[in-house]
Amino acid sequence: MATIRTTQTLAAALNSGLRHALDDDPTVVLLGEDIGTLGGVFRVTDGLQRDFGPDRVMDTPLAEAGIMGVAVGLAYRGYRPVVEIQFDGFVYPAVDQLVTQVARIHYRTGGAVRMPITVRIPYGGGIGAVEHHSESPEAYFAHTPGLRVVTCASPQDAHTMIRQAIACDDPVVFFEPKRRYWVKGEVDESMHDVPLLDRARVVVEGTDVTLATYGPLVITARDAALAAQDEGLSVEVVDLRSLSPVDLDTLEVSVRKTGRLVVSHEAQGSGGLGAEIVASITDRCFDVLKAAPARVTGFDTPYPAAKVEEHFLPNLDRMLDAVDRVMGRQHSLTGWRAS
Amino acid sequence: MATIRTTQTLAAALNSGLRHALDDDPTVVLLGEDIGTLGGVFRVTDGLQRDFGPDRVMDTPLAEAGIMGVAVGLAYRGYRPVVEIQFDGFVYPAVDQLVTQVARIHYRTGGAVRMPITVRIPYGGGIGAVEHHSESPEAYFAHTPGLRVVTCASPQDAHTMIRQAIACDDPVVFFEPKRRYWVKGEVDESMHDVPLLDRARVVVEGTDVTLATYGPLVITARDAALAAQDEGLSVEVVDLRSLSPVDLDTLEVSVRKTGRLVVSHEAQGSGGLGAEIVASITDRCFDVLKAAPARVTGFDTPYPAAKVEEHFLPNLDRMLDAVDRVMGRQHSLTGWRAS
Amino acid sequence: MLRADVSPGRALPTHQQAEALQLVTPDGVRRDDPVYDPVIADVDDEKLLALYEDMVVVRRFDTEAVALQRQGQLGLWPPLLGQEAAQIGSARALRSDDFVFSSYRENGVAYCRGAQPADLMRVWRGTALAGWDPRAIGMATPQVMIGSQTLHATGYALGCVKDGVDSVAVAYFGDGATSKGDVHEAMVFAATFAAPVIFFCQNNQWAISEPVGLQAQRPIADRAAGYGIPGIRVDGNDVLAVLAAMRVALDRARGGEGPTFIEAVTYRMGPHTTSDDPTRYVDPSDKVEWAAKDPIARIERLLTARGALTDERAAAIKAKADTFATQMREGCYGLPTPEPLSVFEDVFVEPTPELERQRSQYAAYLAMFDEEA
Amino acid sequence: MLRADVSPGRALPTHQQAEALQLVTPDGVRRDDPVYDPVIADVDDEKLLALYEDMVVVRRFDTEAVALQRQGQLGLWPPLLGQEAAQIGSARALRSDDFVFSSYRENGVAYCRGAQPADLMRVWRGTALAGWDPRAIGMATPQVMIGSQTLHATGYALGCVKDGVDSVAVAYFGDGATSKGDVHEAMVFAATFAAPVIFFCQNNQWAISEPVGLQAQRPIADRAAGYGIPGIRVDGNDVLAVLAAMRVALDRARGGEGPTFIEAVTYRMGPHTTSDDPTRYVDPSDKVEWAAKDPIARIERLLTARGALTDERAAAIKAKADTFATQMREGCYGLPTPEPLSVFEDVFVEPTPELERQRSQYAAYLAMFDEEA
Ligand SMILES: Cc1ncc(C[n+]2csc(CCOP(=O)(O)OP(=O)(O)O)c2C)c(N)n1
Ligand SMILES: Cc1ncc(C[n+]2csc(CCOP(=O)(O)OP(=O)(O)O)c2C)c(N)n1
Ligand SMILES: [Mg+2]
Ligand SMILES: [Mg+2]
Repeated sequence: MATIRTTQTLAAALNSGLRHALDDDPTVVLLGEDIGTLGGVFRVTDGLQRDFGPDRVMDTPLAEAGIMGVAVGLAYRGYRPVVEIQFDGFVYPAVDQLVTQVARIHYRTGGAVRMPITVRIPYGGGIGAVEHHSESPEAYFAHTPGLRVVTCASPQDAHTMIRQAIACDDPVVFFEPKRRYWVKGEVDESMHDVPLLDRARVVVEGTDVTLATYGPLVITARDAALAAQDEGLSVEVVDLRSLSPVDLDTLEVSVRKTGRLVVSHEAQGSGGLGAEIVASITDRCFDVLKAAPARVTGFDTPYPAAKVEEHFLPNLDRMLDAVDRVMGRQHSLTGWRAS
Repeated sequence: MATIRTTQTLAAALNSGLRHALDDDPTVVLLGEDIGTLGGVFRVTDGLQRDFGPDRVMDTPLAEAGIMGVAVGLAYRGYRPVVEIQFDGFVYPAVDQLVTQVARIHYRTGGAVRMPITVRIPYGGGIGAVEHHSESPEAYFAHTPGLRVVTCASPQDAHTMIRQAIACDDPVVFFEPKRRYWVKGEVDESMHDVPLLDRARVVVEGTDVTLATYGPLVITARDAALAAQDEGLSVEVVDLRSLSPVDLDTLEVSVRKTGRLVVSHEAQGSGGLGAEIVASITDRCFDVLKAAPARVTGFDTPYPAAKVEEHFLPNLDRMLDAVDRVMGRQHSLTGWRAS
Repeated sequence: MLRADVSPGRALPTHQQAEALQLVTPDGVRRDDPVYDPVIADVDDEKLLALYEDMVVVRRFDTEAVALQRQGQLGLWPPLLGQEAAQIGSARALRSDDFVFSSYRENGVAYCRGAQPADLMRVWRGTALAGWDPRAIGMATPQVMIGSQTLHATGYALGCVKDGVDSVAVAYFGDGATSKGDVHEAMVFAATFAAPVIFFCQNNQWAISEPVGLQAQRPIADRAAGYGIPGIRVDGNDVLAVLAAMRVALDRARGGEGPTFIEAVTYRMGPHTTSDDPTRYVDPSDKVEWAAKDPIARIERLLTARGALTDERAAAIKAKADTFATQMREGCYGLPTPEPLSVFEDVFVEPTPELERQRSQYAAYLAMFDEEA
Repeated sequence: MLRADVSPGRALPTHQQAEALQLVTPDGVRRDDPVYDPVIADVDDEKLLALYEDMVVVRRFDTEAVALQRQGQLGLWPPLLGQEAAQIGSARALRSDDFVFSSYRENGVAYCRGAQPADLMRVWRGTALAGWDPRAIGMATPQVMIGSQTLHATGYALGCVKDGVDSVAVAYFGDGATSKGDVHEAMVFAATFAAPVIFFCQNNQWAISEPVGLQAQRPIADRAAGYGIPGIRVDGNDVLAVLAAMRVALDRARGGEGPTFIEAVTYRMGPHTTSDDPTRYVDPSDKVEWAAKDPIARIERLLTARGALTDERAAAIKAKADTFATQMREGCYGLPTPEPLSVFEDVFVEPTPELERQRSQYAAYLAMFDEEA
């Protein structure tokens, strides 16, 4: 297949990825609330029910545990269900089926029954929404053995990774950075030379500090790296892509080069993915670490009201502040230490 | 009240604690499956329905989301519900109500409505049980802002802490180390001079390594400290008691003294509480750390079958091995590094 | 081929068109009902006018809120257009010591409970997660997680029994919510403990783009019987019928007879929220059909026929509605953006040391910008 | 005072004693039933003997398993004593291409599906999390999370429709499970999509110590109608009636008519599991009452009266049961303890690097002990 690039939004790249998946494999079936006629509240499934029919793109009753449990049964029967959870905050009713069933049936049955289920979750904040529409629950799933957890930051990755996730024989929780749905980029649909689903990627090379992040904050981190350059700092940005397992090898290579690590995510800090990454990298790179790794995350509060969400979410300045901190710079904005 | 000490099992100490709570405050009401006539599958609520009646010690329908949601309504009405989840693995159906409601209603209402709900969860493995009866889901709740998470390791703490948890105006997830239910100890029911619910406690003093753990593994850690003594190592054991918030101040004091940290828990390592503790302490104590903190945890697998659970669970030897590791000892059992 | 027919235009499958209690026809004719008439014998013209006024006010401010959203003053608004009778008829049956646990669309209910104009704006403008102090008006913060509040209402109702009072809890939810496990568990608990709770389902035929036929193959009220809970199906566009059904349910609850399930059959005349595009899924002829059953128009006809609704009175009502809408708009403009550091407040009753640290660090961080500037 | 009367001895509240389909009385008398008789017209004495044999075998090995647990050979066992007819009557109606999603107590069903003697021991001895390969015998790993499997069955049934086959999925669950949200959501999905799934509820009157009156105020089968699902209440101690009901349900499902709900009214004659102490909550007179309705005794009476159950035949059946029990015991003893490193297997289809690392580190750790020894 010739390498043809088209410009697509991240949402459109997911849509075209889902379309390929439905085309390529008759066992792929999409389930969710409002994904059919409406095409999803974000239009990610737009046109798919029209083209593949209501048997393959199914609007379901309003019941997330039900959707997830029905997906388990479909997988038992040999299907490859792709479940949409309408917003991050609505995954909780499905947590039981996800954690006690989807994640474990392969283990439970000694490998006899696979659960190739993909759970699509638009996630993250910054869109001025009401409660339960701006959350980042990835740490719950990254702590759950048996689930793969991934997210994407660009249209190309969105397209590639959703297809890889659906083709994967393990269950994959696929977080979609909803505030980046309208970001545009070139997308090559050939699936040639694509990185593996569980690999991180260095998106900006640098030598002073490693800034690891994922999903909606990758763009922010790139901007931060640019800004840091103006201050004479060389920041290496790593897009983790896979949140479980984390590609620690790629991260270790980077930190061995820079000696410094900043991890950033929107989710609340305590017990978040940043903790795992800091702990793992400290273990692997203790000998080369020049400073304690820093975390730039949502605060340990519930997601706040829209008018103050900017004060909850990590942003470019907070990232730069942390970079300054691990650099031991006096002029770091606050010079704060966690203690 | 005179300080009278009696010998009680940990389960009995919880029972007497619940009895005091019911006595002290008419708004305390217990809800759960089989907690009434049967007295709970572990007999922790034995005799309470008989003595306080079925209005205050309520057997409920078999529905964990229901129990949790009904508790929310009772709290709205001014009650102080104490919910029993029969086993760790059965908390998942209640996760939605716990995470999106119990944890957030105080924040959501700007402090107007309190949720003084205590969620009792017998947890942990080592009892040769079938699936879903041996889990340690504490990290999910420790990552959830608005919930306090605690556990106890001794009959005295069981008694004191359950009463403090019930008296606390915040929601508290109270993990009971089920394999230690039958451990006996002295219990003073006077509530004089008791440590705050959110404070850790040094249970063995030492100077070489800080070994932080909680719940069922505190006894194991004490034994490990004793064994280490024979090898000439002085291990300080910290019983965290509070898992959210973690008493980092107490831990920092210890690590500033020892310069080395091992954290141990039964829950799976990746994204577990150990990650948060390692990350936070690395941040606070980077200047004094002599080695990368080590974690001794359950592996990143679902909880395995009973006959092999000993190969999943941390034990004394694995703790000692980690102690040797952070001591840089050549004769550490494996000398392994995570990398 | 799976058998669920969920194509657009099947908004109200035939099997959903079972009989429903109706006391006022769409044409504004009062129908006699030997069972329910005694329940509303006290509702004279003046009282009916009051209900009518409520509906007019509510429709007026709902329209205003949509406009505010279109003007960028609100992030979102879930219109209740078409559901005025269901909300007013049910909410006006309550006592102040009853307690409401609602979903997001029940702004008409909130109005009846005493929410102030600005209170109705707060959540949708994004300045707070709650519009009012729940205990002050006897109504919880509207629930966004579909169905969750039905359990809260049930628990609250159990508390009323424990307290020995005859207050009642009401759970409002939609047709879509009936599919949720929580709603089922609430009905199980309520039935088992004979909780004084009313499950008030506004079947507005849609859950966003999904027709009710995707959630239920039988009239929703039919679910109740299997639990041993009486179910009443009522014309949700008939404010009098809703009031009557609600009074019957409240009497049962206060008398210790336990829960009642009410399905108010109505129609969501607007989009799901201001973010929604119903042209993608709603058959316009459905809307025409339902417009003919408008809840306000039929009472207007009835009151006019009876000579109770004079031009003067109509003008006074319109003025009251306009005033409320204006107050709401002004209240909206006047809502202060919260202080940045408010983010850290009220996570716990007392902040934890870690939260204090995060707060003070963030305060220092913000202060740096001030210094820089 | 809350109204739920859940005192011990109220195991079967009056309202639960609604009529149930019965074809063989406790005394062993065959009752005519114009509707259901045609469905089981083929069940001659020989076929009834086979069902009888199944029940005897199942009771025999169930008793053996309890003994094995008492002897410390099993960690736990959930006895099915008293529920033989419900399990055999339903499972023997199935085809091999149907698929069962059960709870933990359905060892009689597993036997019918073809689980081998040792297979029944694995989970309870703790050597594995599953007893068999689900696809090999058309039965999923028994579910410990109450109610979860009802959704799996529904999803599987949807898959059958998609595949254009007339296989049916059966969900087995208990009376306690009916309170769970998952069971409700399963019924909603099944009704909406007309899924060929059978909801087979063994109402054995108890959920551990909780009488069914805590879960349901009406016969459980009554729940079905509200979803538009036919519900059948059957004497769960009557193997013939259960078979008949199941066949009707299977025919509906295969014919594209969608789900059926069956409540098999039975009684848990033993403890919840071997860990349980039912003397704390069971009224002994209840057990006496139910012992008189024993599922095996009544068929024995019927067959003996008909002269079909000769001493010879009875002896052969007993021998078969003993053989199975012996094989089970031996199978139990013979189950190998898994390799320590098996803990790391099958988390994913291919292990992650992190799991490989953990595995090899733990292997090295274990090797150190070998070296030390
Ligand atoms: C648990 C959950 N899942 C999904 C959503 C997204 N959502 C918001 S409203 C809605 C439809 C609700 O329909 P219905 O219950 O009929 O109420 P209505 O909007 O018609 O008033 C959905 C799916 C949600 N808020 N909560
Ligand atoms: C979600 C969940 N909650 C609680 C339990 C603990 N538990 C195991 S069996 C049981 C009772 C089940 O009763 P029922 O559904 O009637 O089935 P039976 O045991 O009578 O066959 C309970 C509460 C569980 N296994 N799963
Ligand atoms: Mg609706
Ligand atoms: Mg039962």
